[in-house]
Amino acid sequence: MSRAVAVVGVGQTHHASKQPDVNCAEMVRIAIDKALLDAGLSHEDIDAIVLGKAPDPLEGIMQPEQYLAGALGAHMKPIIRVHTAGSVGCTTALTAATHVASGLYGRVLTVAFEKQSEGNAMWALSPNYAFTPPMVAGAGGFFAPYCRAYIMRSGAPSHIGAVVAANARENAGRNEHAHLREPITVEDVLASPMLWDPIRFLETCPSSDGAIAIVMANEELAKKGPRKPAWLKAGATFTEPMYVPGRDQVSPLAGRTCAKHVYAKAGIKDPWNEIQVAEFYVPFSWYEPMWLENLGFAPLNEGWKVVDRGDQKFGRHLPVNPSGGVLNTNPIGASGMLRFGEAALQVMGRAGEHQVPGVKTALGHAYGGGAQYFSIAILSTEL
Amino acid sequence: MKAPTSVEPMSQRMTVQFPYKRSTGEVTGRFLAGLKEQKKIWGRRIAGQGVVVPPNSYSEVDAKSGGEWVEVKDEGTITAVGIVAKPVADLHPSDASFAYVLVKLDGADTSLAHIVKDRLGELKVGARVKAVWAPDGERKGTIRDIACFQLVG
Amino acid sequence: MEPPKERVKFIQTDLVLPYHYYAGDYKALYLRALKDKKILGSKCSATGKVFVPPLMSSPDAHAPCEEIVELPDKGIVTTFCVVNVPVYGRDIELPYVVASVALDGADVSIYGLVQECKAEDVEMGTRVQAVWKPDGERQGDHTDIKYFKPTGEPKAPLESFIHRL
Amino acid sequence: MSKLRNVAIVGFAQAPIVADDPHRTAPEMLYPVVKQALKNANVERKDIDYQCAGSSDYIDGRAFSFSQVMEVMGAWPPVQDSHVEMDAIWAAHLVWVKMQAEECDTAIIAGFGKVSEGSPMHVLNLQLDPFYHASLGLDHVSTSALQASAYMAKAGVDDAGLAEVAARNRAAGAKNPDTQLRQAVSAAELQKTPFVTSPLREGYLPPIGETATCLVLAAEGKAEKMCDKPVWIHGVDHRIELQTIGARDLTSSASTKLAAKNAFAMAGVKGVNDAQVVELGSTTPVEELILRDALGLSSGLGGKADGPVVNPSGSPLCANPLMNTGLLRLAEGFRQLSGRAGERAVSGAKRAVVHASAGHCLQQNIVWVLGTERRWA
Repeated sequence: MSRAVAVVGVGQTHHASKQPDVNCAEMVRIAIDKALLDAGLSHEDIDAIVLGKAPDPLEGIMQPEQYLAGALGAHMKPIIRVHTAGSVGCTTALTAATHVASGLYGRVLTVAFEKQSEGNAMWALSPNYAFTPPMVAGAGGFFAPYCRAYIMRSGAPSHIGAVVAANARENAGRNEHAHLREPITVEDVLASPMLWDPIRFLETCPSSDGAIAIVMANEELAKKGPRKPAWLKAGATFTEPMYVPGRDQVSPLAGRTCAKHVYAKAGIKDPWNEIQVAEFYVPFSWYEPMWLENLGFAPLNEGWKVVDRGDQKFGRHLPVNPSGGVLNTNPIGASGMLRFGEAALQVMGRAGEHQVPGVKTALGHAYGGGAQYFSIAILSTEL
Repeated sequence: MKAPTSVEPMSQRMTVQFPYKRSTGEVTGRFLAGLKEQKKIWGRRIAGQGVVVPPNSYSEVDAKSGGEWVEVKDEGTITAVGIVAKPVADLHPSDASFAYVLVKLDGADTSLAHIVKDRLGELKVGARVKAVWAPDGERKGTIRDIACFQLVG
Repeated sequence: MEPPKERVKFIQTDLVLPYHYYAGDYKALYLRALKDKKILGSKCSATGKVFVPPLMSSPDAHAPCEEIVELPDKGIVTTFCVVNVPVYGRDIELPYVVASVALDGADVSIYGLVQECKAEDVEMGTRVQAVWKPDGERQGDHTDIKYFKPTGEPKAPLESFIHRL
Repeated sequence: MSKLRNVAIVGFAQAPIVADDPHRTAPEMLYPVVKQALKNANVERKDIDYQCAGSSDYIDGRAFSFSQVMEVMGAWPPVQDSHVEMDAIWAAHLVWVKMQAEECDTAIIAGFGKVSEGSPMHVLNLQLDPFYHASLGLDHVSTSALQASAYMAKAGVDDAGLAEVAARNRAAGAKNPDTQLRQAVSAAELQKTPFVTSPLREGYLPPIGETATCLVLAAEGKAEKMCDKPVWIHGVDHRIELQTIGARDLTSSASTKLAAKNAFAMAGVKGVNDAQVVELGSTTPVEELILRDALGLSSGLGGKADGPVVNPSGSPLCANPLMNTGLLRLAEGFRQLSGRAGERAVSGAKRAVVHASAGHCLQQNIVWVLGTERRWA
């Protein structure tokens, strides 16, 4: 990256299955107001806006940056809208960072949201396409076979998914913004209905309404801010096609390549020991051990052992998703930016009750499509 | 077998149909309640933009919140007009030719988009129109609670 | 004076959007062949890999697929999911198995239901064969293959398919 | 303006723009175009650092429509990639920003949209605010008609003026083998076509059409090896306005004015008259008149042709393949300045101003300044 980029403000809404008191624009504005307040800035200080969200049919508004331009404070400013499937939130944040790194924009506001309660996500995401057999049964049906293949090839015991889910919920209990916060036990998870074998009900992400906004700034402006910023050390997005013969859907090459790329840029040689907290995109619990491997935190087929030992729990070696993660909060288009934003908050030392002590370097991650779109960011206390 | 170069096209018609239940929020929700309950049109006085109709809870110019309610007249001046020759099914609000208009209501500083159904030939920028309200019991709390506008005089 | 305190909370909108989709020549050829109980794939001119349904170009080699090949209607369940969730517009008795099926000779898998057996009898590696709609009922579309059923042949070893899920 | 990185357009390819292509899906339309664009830029896919596409789920009638084209862009082994849910010209802008950030040196930008499969009238209604505008059934032709009526009332332009603008573009389109409507039609003939939404007649509106496009961008050092006549980006800026059409002055384009001012400053030019070619993303004659005014061009009405040549391609009035329309304007700038404009070439063209738009009534606008020489030493 040619110029330093800092996160100087983060704001998010509370996340819930429905936010009936506000319309889309107003929900997004709650996050923006908080982010600006956090950064000690106002709309006049913003040079450009980068918006991200998942497919337009979720809210039934096409290219919503046009409708939302006024609400976002974009009138007479540049705005673009990113859409890269589930990875979009993190990619949107990185796109904003690119704008700052270019030297063309001093401060950039980036926003991601989803208000899926207004439509029906299941309908919007698995419609019957012409000439194509109907998609399995939502995202769970799509990813379950890959989780099964992971279990088969790694020899992971069947309780691992439940351990991840119970731990994520315990973490969400410390996050005032999380959607699902009621504690659940491993036994609860194992007793919950098997929806898409091997994925159980309590191993599945919810549908949430919510938004997050982040303000980024260049070095000079960041240093003028009221707080210690989080510096973006590296970020990248890598994608691969779906129908590649021999493609590894369990540990996709795009994810491994992306991780390798950002570690090299950030000067990280041993992620397990050099990163103190990670926010992965885990919509189904089995993806936590899968991404531990894909991102280089554990050897191939041994991610589940980290979970079995509990080394990814809050207070242990590498807390994963101390926010509770996607398993407990999933406003689809915003979920990836929440991973980025939570990583930034950890670095800034401002994650509240779920703050991991002594964080110097944090990782934010998101993925999407048929495990094709990967987006990773490394944030640090140091410039 | 060689790959196809031009086979008989295969096509399929499909209507994509999705219902949405959209939260209105405080300002839009009360504006719509004004149409439904009071047959009144309310604007918001916003710094820098004047009286905005229809209103939002924020200024589209500078994104600031705030403002105060101001009642405007249900009569005003056409600032733009387009006559739809052949309405499109499942989209347009009329089966017969009708007009879209922008109307600057008396007391407002912005124009409201709506429709006119009659005397289309007489419509022009500068003409005066007045709201025709949907009857009591038929107003549902939408912008269509104003059934249409019609020329005054 | 002010508008009513009690706001209108929601508006209901029903979007109705007409679309007219084209299958494209490759897909049209594939679908029409199903009527004759034939499964077609396309072969990459650079690598010889076979794609089903046929693709115009190979995603990996970025090369044209200029040859159409016929594939057997038998293959391996590489991985699968047991669905216990009802899906709008799909009336199959729960639970049912949706599998990735690697047809013999194909380098990518297709989706298919696996039936005529209990869900718990399906394994990664189970050999299956297509069950077609009877003659006269096939229309040249995806429903011509009703589902796959186990052939009873020995299970394929994991290493033979784990990298073509 | 401080020194920026010199970045050039080094290649472009497009599928023929047709009302509908019943034989190919969007990715199938795009595949040969990507291959051709790479060939035109003398480059292998593996030598491209980054790719970015622009498209819309609603245009294609399926969620995650953009993910289909990963299969045809040569994205294996995995590539650095992004996608904007916008006209592909905004993807080109994002790539240019990325190059300024030194995150890549070479990139392909893809545009696609299977416009014929949906109904633009129904689809573009969904861009509007759902409470006050979309629910009235407003479509893009009707909002353009509202804008046209307001402009005509204010500027005193009549139906004949609109016909003149449209005819001028149709005459230009007749010389452009890459556009959709390639037949010159007189103003008198166009004035006889029926109103769609008055004051806009059928003859004043673009046809429905679809294509796929691919543009190759490269930074200085690589660009020269990829193209005999790279076309350099001297300046660019884009701006959006608030959406509510009744709360804007529809008769002028403040966002185009500001974007142009910033792009001109970046390019170090005084104004539009420093260019020999101007390509506008106007989808109605009135949009062209408003944009001419915003950029400081004369209306050209009454046959008065002074200043740069405007819309040598025939403009979107001859082809408006949504999600590609903007990128095609940039392509026209490239073709004009790199000796690839054939019969319609503007002789001696060394600098071009390119504009594209998105949303209803010119809500969002981007302005580029292109040149045959490097901008920064």
